[in-house]
Amino acid sequence: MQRINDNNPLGFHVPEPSARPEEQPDFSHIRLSDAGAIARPPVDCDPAITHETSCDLIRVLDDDGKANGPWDPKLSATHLREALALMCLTRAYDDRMFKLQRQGKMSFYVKALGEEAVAIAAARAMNSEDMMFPSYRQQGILFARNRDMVEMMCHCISNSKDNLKGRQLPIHYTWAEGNFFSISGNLGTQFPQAVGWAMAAQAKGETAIAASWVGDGTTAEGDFHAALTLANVYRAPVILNVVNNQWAISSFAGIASGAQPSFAARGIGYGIPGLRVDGNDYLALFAATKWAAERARSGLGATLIESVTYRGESHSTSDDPGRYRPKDEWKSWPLGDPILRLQQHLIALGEWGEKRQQELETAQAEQVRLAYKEATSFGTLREGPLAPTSTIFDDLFVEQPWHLRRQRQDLGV
Amino acid sequence: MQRINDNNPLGFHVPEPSARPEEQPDFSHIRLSDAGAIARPPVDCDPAITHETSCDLIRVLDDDGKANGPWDPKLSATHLREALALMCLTRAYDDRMFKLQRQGKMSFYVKALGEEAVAIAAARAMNSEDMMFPSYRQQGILFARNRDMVEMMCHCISNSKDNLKGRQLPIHYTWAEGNFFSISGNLGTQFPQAVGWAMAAQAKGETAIAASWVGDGTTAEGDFHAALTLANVYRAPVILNVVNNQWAISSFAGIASGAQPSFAARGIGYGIPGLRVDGNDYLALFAATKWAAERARSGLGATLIESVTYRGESHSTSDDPGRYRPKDEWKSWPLGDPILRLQQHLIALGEWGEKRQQELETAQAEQVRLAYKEATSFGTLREGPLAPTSTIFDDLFVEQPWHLRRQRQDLGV
Amino acid sequence: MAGMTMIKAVNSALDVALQNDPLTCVFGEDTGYFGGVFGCTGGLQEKHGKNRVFDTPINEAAIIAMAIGMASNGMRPVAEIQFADYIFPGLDQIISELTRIPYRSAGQFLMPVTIRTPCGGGIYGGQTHSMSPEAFFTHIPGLRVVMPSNPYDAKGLLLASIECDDPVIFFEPKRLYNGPFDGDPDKPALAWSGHEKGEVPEEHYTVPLGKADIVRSGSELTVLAYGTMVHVALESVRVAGMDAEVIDLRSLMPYDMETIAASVNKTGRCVVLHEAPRTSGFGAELIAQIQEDCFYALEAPVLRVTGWDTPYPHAHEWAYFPGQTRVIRALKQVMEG
Amino acid sequence: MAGMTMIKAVNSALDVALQNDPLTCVFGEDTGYFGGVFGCTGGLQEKHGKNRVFDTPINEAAIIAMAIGMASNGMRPVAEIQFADYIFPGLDQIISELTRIPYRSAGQFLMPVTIRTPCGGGIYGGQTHSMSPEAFFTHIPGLRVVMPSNPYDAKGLLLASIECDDPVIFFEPKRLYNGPFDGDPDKPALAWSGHEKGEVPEEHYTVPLGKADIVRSGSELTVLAYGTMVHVALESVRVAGMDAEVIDLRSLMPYDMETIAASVNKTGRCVVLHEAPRTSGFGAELIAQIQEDCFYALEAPVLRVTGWDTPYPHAHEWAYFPGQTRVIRALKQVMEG
Ligand SMILES: Cc1ncc(C[n+]2csc(CCOP(=O)(O)OP(=O)(O)O)c2C)c(N)n1
Ligand SMILES: Cc1ncc(C[n+]2csc(CCOP(=O)(O)OP(=O)(O)O)c2C)c(N)n1
Ligand SMILES: [Mg+2]
Ligand SMILES: [Mg+2]
Repeated sequence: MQRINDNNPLGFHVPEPSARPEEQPDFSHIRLSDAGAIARPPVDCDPAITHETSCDLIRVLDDDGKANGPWDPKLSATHLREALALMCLTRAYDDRMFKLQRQGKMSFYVKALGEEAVAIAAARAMNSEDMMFPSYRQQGILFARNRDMVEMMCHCISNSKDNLKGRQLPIHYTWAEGNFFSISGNLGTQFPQAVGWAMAAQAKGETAIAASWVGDGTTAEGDFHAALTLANVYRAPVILNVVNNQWAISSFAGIASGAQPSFAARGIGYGIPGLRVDGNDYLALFAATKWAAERARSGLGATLIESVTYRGESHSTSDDPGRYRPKDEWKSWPLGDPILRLQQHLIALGEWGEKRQQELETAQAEQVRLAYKEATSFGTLREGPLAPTSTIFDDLFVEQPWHLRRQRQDLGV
Repeated sequence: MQRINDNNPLGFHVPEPSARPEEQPDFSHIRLSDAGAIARPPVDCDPAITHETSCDLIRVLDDDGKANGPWDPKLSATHLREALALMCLTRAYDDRMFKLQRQGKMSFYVKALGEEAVAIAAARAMNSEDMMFPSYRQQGILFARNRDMVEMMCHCISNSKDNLKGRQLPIHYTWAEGNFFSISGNLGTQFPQAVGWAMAAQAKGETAIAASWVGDGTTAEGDFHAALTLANVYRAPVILNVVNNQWAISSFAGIASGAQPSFAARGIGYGIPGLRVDGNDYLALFAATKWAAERARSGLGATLIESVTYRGESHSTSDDPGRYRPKDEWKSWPLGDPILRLQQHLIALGEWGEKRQQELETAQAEQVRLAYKEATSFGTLREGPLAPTSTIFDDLFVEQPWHLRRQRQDLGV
Repeated sequence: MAGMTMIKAVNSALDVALQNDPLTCVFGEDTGYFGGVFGCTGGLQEKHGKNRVFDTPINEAAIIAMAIGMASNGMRPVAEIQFADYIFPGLDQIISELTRIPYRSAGQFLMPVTIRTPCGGGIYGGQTHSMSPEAFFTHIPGLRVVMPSNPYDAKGLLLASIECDDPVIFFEPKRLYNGPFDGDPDKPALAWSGHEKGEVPEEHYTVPLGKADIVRSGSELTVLAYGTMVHVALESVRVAGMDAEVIDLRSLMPYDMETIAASVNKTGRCVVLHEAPRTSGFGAELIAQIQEDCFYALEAPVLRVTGWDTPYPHAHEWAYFPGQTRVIRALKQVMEG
Repeated sequence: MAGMTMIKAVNSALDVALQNDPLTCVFGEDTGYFGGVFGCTGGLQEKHGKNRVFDTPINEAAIIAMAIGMASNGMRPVAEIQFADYIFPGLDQIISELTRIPYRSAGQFLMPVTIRTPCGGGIYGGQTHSMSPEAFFTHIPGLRVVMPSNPYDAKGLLLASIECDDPVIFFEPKRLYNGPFDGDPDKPALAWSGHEKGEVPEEHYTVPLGKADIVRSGSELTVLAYGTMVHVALESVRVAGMDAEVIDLRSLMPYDMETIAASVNKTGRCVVLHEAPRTSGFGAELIAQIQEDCFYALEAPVLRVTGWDTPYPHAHEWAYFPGQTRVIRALKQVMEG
């Protein structure tokens, strides 16, 4: 038997990213399409015909910030300005929270930098009674649904007003009132749950639909397959989103995608149409979600949407991306920055300008600062007050059983 | 909120088979192709071009028993007669064992009736050093690899010569010497294991490849996705087989396939070419496996092969199919019986006849009868002798630890 | 009242639940048209419609995730896992999700999900149709673990489980489906007809969760058992002619420590039985708590009679099963201790 | 000898294993180029090549299945699960396959697989980065369960695990990666440098599996601990000024009952510590066996000090962690008993 030998690596194949630290960023493998180039099939199309929409890239905004083609959702300037504001707010919030984490104010934080459009576009293309099963990088949904920022922060700093009683890591929001499910720290688990929720809506004869999000890396989990299988078999009204931000902590997307760079293309084999979308193009994202929502509401079942974007920041506050990818890789990202692209579009429409942008940023920075100030008035993780210690024994059972009562007494709370 | 109500079932969708007991069998949904109609792509093709091979049906034998088209493997008459004999032997063995189970001679049995070609063709199209990770319905591989029938029976009746020491349910064979992995009672688990085996072969610079089999129902398990993901990412030399025999116990294939009737088509989304094959056509199956094996050995990675066939018998000795499908459904199966079809082909070639068939069947019945007689001479489940009772504590750890020693002593063995 | 097997009792509970609550639904592998491989859901699809009783793809994680999603949308799903041996692909959804969602959402999403699954050996099912994995589940915070030993309790406990807003895993000892089993495989199979606990009301009733049942009072020693082992315990006690108190735990988590402690404090001796492997089996938990709460009453070590720390071997099933011989030996030993 | 953190010690063990056996390979999520989220595999890919140290897709079932497949083809894989909390999607491959294959194949296929995974709390990781799920694994027949408490043992036990032909799950208490932790979060973090067990040979050596380590001799009572709790035990005993024998179990399955029984028979009193939830935790098994084997020597009930039967709450981490206050209380209580 031949033994393993570094000099003779034989057939073993492990995909490698196009660039590692100190190397030149290289995105030549990203298959681009011209804005407006991809046809928009009818929502009741046979999933089998979605090869183009799932392997090429649905884009509306071109390099000059003009909207093009059949996927242009033709949104009003007011709508677009609101969208821009929400994306900017996400970024302003993330920036401050990330810094605060670095200052030790909270234990953990995750930014959506560079992929803000994904959450905002989906949330705005859906209805408020639609149920969201997000991963940890769709905080934008909360802004789009007008969640109180102070409450969000109270959760992140685990203080006495944290609606999760300090039980969850920061950014693992739950907001039932806003139809925003409990974010899990376990990757992918929410994907098939969203299908179950959608099936229940169907069974109850309601009209709401569900949506869920996983990352490129998470598509490898078994729950991804569970979701696609259930959604296909029961024709569930659900939108299944893959946010392909090129990285899963230190692994590039190829460690999940292998020889098939499109995650949207996975859908077709399950009888689910796939849409592969420029994830930094608000208009394209909005249009794709609308298409999928219409399909779902018409009883035609699920859609798999892949948003092709780039994770501009580290995975979380716990890692240093300079150790596994070129430091300035984001700068070479061919799809740009979703905020700049929407700005450019609004400017091209004559509906936005430098000054308004600066005013917006200033106002939002102040909003975030004030919110944080208010949030800290209810306590912080390190200094308290937290939720009463006795609450750690609550919410496990509808009535506290003897063993938890004993344990609570043992702790003396 | 609207409540569930039988009279108002709204959008809830559960797939239903085309016929239930007392109804007329109906296979109009099975997409057939003419024998010879499907092109044979080069083995180094881009998986993306395998839509036709994965959604239509690769067939070689036509209704007259003639071989047609580019997938004809052009096998010698000797080869074909051997293949026929192996399929017949599988059936003869199954028949007798099933009856013996009914007589209480063993606890459980599973037939491959109607799908004998699947295992025999694959085994003969691969090399003897290639590793097999079968499910419980590929006993044919053992015959194709010349496993001693008495040993197989000794396992099924759990006697003193059972090479698994009575630890496994009947038909859960292991035969390391014959490169036949340990069959699991847990569905799908072996699929990603086969990929791991193939990766190790790669890593060691060996030339052997692996193959694994799951049923249509089992494609729903997470391990199916695990296997396709691994095989794609590491470009592993493995053949992944789905035996679509239309039923998973009482659930028809639609409970796994939903809107996409082809399981082979799942592969494309993973960058793995798909071949959908007439599972009752030995020639087509052989050719498909050869194609996949050549691809694997050339370092091009995995192939997903779906064999479209029909489970002619109950799921196992534990169920009565008359309770969930038309009793005579098999008779309407459009792809016929794999044994009859190969016979017809040989007869058309002038290489076989009624008499030879009868001689074969008589000889094989006798072979099976004698083998069973010999097997029982080493004991039976009910009457013994079994493996020594103390062996139940063996093979868990390389050395028996104190707790198992104590337990063995406690049992007094 | 009607004579019911445990299969029929489970079926009747599901029927009542489907009848009483339009938000209840029942699903699993082969549970729809076919009515389940053991027949527990037989006839329910025909009666309640295929929107409420249906088949699922073969993916235990998907089954449980679907139940979670439905529960988060106000439904009360009852999922079947075909054999307890096959629950592990779904375990992450149970550990990380089902039991955590009420906690991590601080009560915003409750999880009134019931997972039914047949467990235990004694039917020559081999290592993949015989497991008793209950101990794993008793170590999961926020999960109720229930195992009936007879048709009457099965129906009452199942209805209580379905109606409870906490997630419940409900183990059905398959060896008891058609009749009680005292551990002697050579005797002709017994039937539930004629058995007191085989008389089951047709209508709705519940048996409380968290409450054990003293199935035989006694003063010499306490025998703790659940599921199939309850019957083995009763018969062993009878054969040994001992004045033992036999307690059927019924709920394993939360377990009824009050009843257990009262009995052990009275008898001073205790034997714990289960079919599952010994090490870190549920017996360990019971013993750890008993020796803590009843230490000064104990006159001998608490003994366990259990399955071995091996998979359930097919041919040697009866060498694995903790039958009367081993139980009686332990009863005697604990009396000598 | 070199000063090593536990991260470095693990890294050194893997390095030696890769060096000595061309059939060993190392993989997991982020374990290749990046060297793992805790750095345990840092530098190994560069040194041994990406065919032997590589990244996997994010699918824990796939990781373990791949290891099984490789082992069945003669290799000796070492798989990393990024956090023990994430092992459950792969549990079916461990329970139904990894540990059963040698048994069900009657030794035709051995499974020399090592699964490494960081466990435990104390780093504000919240409920999904803090679990101590070892008890589940001790209930799986045919699996070795190992948890070191210091760099020296970590390297020696890991090499022993990799070289052992049995499947091993190797838990690394992440709170100990960079230094010992005595349970007091308010003290400045300690480092391994200067600690006796932070001195680790660069070369190959093993620490035997299945053998506990008496880390402090004493006569008054026995404290059983493993992982992080060993350090909490030592400090609590010091603070309480007790003559306790502290035993670091190191191997949880098979555990070293000989050493445990000898100690408890000598002291007559015992406290068992673990971070994992109490009910059906591994402490229950230890206590059940101790009361059976040492009943007549025991002068007080064996007590457990453990995590609560809840998920690990993020903000109230220190109310959950079984720290010195609770340990000392139990030590005193067991002395009074
Ligand atoms: C089941 C599980 N396995 C592993 C992890 C650890 N982990 C957290 S995030 C992450 C990477 C996820 O990458 P991706 O899905 O691409 O999402 P992104 O972070 O890029 O948004 C990993 C491996 C986890 N949280 N859950
Ligand atoms: C993990 C798991 N879940 C459920 C089962 C029970 N079971 C055994 S065979 C079977 C049906 C399998 O159908 P299919 O995959 O189509 O294979 P076939 O029997 O038709 O060859 C089921 C549900 C199992 N063995 N393992
Ligand atoms: Mg990503
Ligand atoms: Mg089938």
